[in-house]
Amino acid sequence: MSQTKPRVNLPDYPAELQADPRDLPYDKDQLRRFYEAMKLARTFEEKLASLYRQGKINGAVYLGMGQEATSVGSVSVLKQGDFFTTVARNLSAYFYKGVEPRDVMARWMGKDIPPSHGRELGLFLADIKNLGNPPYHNGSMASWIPSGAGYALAFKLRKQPNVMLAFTGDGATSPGDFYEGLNFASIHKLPLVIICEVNQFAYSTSLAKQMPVENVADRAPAFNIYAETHFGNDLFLVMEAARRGIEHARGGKGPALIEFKTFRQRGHGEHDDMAYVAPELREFWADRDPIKMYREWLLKRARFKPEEIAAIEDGIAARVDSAIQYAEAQPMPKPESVTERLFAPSPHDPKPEDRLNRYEPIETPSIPGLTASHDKSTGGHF
Amino acid sequence: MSQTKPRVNLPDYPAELQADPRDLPYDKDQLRRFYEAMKLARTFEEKLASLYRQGKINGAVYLGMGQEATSVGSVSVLKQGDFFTTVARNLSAYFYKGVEPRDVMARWMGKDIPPSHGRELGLFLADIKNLGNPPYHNGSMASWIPSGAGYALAFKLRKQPNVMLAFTGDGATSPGDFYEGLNFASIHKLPLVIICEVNQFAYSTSLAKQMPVENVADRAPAFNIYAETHFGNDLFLVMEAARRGIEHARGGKGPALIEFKTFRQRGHGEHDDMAYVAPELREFWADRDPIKMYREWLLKRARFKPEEIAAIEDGIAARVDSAIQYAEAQPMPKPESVTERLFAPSPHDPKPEDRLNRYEPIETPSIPGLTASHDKSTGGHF
Amino acid sequence: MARLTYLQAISDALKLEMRRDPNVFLIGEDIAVFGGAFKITQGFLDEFGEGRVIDTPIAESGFVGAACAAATVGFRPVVEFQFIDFISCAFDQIVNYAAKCYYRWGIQMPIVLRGPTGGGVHAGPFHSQNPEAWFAHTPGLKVVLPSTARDAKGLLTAAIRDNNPVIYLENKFLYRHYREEVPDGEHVTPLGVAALRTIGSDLSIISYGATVHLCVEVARLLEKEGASVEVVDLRSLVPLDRETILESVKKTSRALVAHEANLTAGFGAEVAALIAHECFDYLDAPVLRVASLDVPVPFSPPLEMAMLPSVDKIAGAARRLLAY
Amino acid sequence: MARLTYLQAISDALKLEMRRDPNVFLIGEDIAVFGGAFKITQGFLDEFGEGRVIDTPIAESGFVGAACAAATVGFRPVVEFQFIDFISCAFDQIVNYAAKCYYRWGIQMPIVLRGPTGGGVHAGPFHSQNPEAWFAHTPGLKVVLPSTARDAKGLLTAAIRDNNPVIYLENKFLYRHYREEVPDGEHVTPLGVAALRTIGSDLSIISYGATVHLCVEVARLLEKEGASVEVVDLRSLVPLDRETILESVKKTSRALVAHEANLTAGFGAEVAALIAHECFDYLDAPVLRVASLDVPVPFSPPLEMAMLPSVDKIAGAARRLLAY
Ligand SMILES: Cc1ncc(C[n+]2csc(CCOP(=O)(O)OP(=O)(O)O)c2C)c(N)n1
Ligand SMILES: Cc1ncc(C[n+]2csc(CCOP(=O)(O)OP(=O)(O)O)c2C)c(N)n1
Ligand SMILES: [Mg+2]
Ligand SMILES: [Mg+2]
Repeated sequence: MSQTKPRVNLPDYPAELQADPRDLPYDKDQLRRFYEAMKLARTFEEKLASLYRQGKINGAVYLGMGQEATSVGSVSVLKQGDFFTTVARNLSAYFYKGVEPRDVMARWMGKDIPPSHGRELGLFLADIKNLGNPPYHNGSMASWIPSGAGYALAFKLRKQPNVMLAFTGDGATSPGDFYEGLNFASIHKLPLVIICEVNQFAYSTSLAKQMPVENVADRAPAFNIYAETHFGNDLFLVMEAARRGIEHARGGKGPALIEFKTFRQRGHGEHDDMAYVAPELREFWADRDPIKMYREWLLKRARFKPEEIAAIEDGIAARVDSAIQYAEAQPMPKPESVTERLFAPSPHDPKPEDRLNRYEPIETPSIPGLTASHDKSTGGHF
Repeated sequence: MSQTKPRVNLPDYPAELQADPRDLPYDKDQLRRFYEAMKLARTFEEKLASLYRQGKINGAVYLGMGQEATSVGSVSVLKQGDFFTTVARNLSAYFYKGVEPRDVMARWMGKDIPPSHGRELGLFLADIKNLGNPPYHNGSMASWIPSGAGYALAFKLRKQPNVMLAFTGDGATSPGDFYEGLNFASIHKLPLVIICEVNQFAYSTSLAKQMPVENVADRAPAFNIYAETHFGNDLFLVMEAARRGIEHARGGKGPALIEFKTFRQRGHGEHDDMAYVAPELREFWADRDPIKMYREWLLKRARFKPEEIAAIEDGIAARVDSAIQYAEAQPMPKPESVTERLFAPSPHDPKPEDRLNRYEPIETPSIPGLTASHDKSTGGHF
Repeated sequence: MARLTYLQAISDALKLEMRRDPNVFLIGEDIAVFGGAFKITQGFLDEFGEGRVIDTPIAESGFVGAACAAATVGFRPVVEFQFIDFISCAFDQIVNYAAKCYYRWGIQMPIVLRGPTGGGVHAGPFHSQNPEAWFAHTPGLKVVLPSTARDAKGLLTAAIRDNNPVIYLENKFLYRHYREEVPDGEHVTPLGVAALRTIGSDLSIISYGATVHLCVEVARLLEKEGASVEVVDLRSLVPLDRETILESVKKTSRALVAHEANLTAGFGAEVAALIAHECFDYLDAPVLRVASLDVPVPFSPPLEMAMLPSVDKIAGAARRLLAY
Repeated sequence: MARLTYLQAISDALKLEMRRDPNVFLIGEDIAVFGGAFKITQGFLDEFGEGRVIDTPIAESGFVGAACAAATVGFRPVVEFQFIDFISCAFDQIVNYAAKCYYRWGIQMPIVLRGPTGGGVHAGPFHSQNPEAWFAHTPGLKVVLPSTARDAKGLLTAAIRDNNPVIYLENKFLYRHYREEVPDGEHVTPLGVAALRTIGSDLSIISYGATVHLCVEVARLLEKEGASVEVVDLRSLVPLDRETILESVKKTSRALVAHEANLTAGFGAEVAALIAHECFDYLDAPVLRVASLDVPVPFSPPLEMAMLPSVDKIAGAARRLLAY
């Protein structure tokens, strides 16, 4: 039997804020950077929600509040040249990577901003060159697991020492694409790391209706894949586990699946009042809010002063406000541009002279309708 | 952890022909019936192969030689009202269930025989009423696992004490449909039994290139599904294991996956010379041919006389010959019939009088194009 | 009669058919506890129980395959796609299993595959598509697209009672934006009979689904300009009411085809080809088509509105035809 | 020049492009060890190694998704479907990922999705389909269907070098039944330029893929009857060479469209609609279409041949047009 048993680790937080800063290789700036990314996302999303309610954002709005630690923790341990893809709840990962809030806001407003120029929702961003965030298919759940395997395959074929990290929700572990992608990645021992954010629901659907096992990691042995399961709202725990998964994959040992138990604090989208979520569940997780916990840790264990934190938070609030102002001032895409950029130019696109020798006769037409017994072609009837 | 560990049992046959007839609840007629179904399929397929080579069968021909024990053993333990579906290599199951060789032959010849009347290949048969063989999708691999779950769901919704048994190859455990179907069946604890015939190849693709685990059953825990793995060329072993799986499912405990290691003695289709199969592998399995083994057992342990066996075999040869004669004499479908039976008649199919009141004006047309801020419909913008 | 939204009319049809026939069950994502992403099945779980309102994991191919199978043994499942865009994930089960089952075996498969289509609500490329042409091109599937609340109810009732797989395509903009009097109780609209939304003698506009509303608006505009326009609402593409199309065009001698799906190889091409063939001797002008531009549906409103058909675009084409 | 079968021409193009560009790799079922179900890639494993000729488990959606991704980072994958019928299993990845990637992000995805289409070899409903209309209706995909060995090579070469997803549809009857002189070495046929297979002045027959052969045969038959027929072979549906179609029909004033895919909402409808629109003032007869009947492809030869287009059916329609 070639199975690895998933490691499970679900401490009862926040009984103790565990990591000792002296054990950590991070200086104060770095600790601040983590906080900024998480808090910026939180603040940004709170604002986005209220803009949505004011009718200033079109379509639907999906937020990642409550899942900031999994996002930031995971991408923070990536190295130069590694790739990652997000789903709907990883805005803080983008912010950690340096994406500008004002650009995200402009995208949500449908403004004429690269790379999508108004063609995509604000939550979808692909930018390989600047961000290591390759285009993948955001529409259908789990469709990014095959693409994730493809990016990992590209690394392997090129002998690049990089990994492909793909965020995934619990619901997205149900579609067939999830398994097809994992299977392919495992057979070829590709450097694919799945960060599975089990936030208790897929839209309104509880875990029990999604899967007959307790943990997503329970499925990893079926693909001979390295797996761990952890509490996902502790930034340092996330970083440790993600790092192990990433180094496993980077070491050529095949894919890893790191499962984090966390919670979606808002509805599926802002139209959803999440009436189906039991109040106790909300409370349980509110007590374990990743930003609240990290903030407490900064104050209690890492000797941040309240004024320091307050200053960071004021800065963030100002940044979000100015992001909105900036975004509102950006132009909408020009209607005429709608038909542009459907096909990439190609070396053999037809030129006028190609139309000169269009006469190419067929000497002996080939007419089907033979039965097997009449077919004398080489190689059999097929 | 809610996993059941697969049981594995791979004795080194044919060191000993193990089952003791005195332990078995079968009389001589029944033992003969097993042999007849297996040998009939073998003889039929040998003939079919030679007809194919003579150009008398159109299209492609896929044979089940070497897998007769899994087929017959599994369906033989089904009960009244149970359903089963086959793939390409289960002709002996049909014969065991009483399908007439002459009708199968006529189907292979494209004759005007129900239920397909020439529309389908000879290996595909659906006949719920007479056979418990419901229609499923034979084209795409594993597409029958979701449909299998659907039949099992139908039993459960109707509180019928029946099971749905689905044969599946090893290759067919790769597509996403396999997992989507298993997941659904397990969540709802449906009476679905998968009989997985691991015949060492999917077309030319070896097991190592299909899956990163050793056994298909290693995947069952990912779906909290009961599983066993066995040598599949011993009829009695197959029956025992299939029976356990069936009774597990029938008992409301959810799906079962029974894996049988066996061997495809011919190419994927008769066009395939299986050059990719190592001679040692062929020999290993030739020694363990299920019909040869069962025949020896009948002679050595169940006191069948050589003459009895010879008589059965002569009868089978005659039956196959007459099947061919019968089939050849059947008419081909009429070309005009090709457009018939596309849609089933329905209660509200349009009648002439329906066309009398076609004027149904729209009083207040509804014109899209609002942005969220202008949309005053109830229930939000969506 | 009650004034119902298009969405309420769909709920109403589902509820009545579930009460009438115990073999009808619903299956899809978030339809039970949540009542569906658009709340079409709100309250159904309470009334019908979880054996008949089945929440599924995200596995379109899996639950479509399962429902199709159940349909061959006497059930009449109605499958909801949360957005019709995800029907692509179940494509194989639909085009290869559902579409071909009766033809292959003579075993009927009464199943309805329904979900929200269409743009105009700024939902971006993966929540706005119009897939009808794929299915109309696949023999063995019926394809239905209601444009009114009355039809939404009547056609869904007929679809559920139909003995074949029916792709029933709703329009998500109409859900809460269109409201009209809908007959109480049983109301059946047969599949394969087009409706006339306006009657006219100068030009036929053939359309279906939400685009019919644009066409009716165009008919009103042009009426003020002195032209008499007939709007034919196909209601179903398969079966297609050829007679009504051809009768109308033979009367008016001018035809315009309009739909929201992308232009190229859209179902409008089929209608235009049909007219060009069957009405050749009657036509006083070429058959024109107005449809979405051939790009994915973009998110940003100015782009999306430029991409979709509009009253202006349809009116423009109609005026060109009338002046031809 | 060497005399190659259609199949050998495909092999040749693949091999030359793999030698020319290390970023080209092949992926699919049974293509490496076995050389492909139809033996198109026989010997490739030896020459190029298993990093460039990748056997996969049966998981179309999985390996298409993976190949698409690799294409956005500089690879040029060529995916083989064992039979094109299984493209339905990868439908979502194709229509939602591949087709929309460049439009959404401006990141190009040079991938070729190829496989055997078509009937006439009695392979039954799941090994005979013609899916081009689905993809031609999906903006962002190019759709190519070679009818000759020369084109099979030239178009595949262009497809591999194209910076967009290309659906390249081969015809399995032609694989070993059609043979002609094919240029050695580099041979590129641009995507979007139709070929004239015969030149004529009385009737235009517009076709593509294997059906072109039937049309050429019809042109010869009718020539004996005194009619001059021009056969236009589209070679690609997207991009579509509208000019060649319209030029031809404007010259002949009569048009017939023929293809093997099912009639309703097939690509022939698009061509007919285009002609009806753009050539209205030139047409002396209605535009007719000949295509497969609207049923799945049946197995039994008399049924299959009744279902498929044939020389007789096309000639009959042509004669009706000429007599109009
Ligand atoms: C194939 C498919 N079906 C349905 C949907 C609609 N949908 C979007 S998100 C979602 C739930 C996803 O749940 P999960 O993966 O747990 O992510 P979460 O939203 O909890 O972060 C659903 C059903 C989809 N995007 N794709
Ligand atoms: C989705 C899909 N892809 C490809 C095929 C072509 N195909 C038919 S049978 C087969 C191999 C099946 O292998 P396995 O499941 O092991 O069954 P076996 O032939 O060994 O009995 C393949 C690849 C198919 N039928 N469906
Ligand atoms: Mg979730
Ligand atoms: Mg096998």
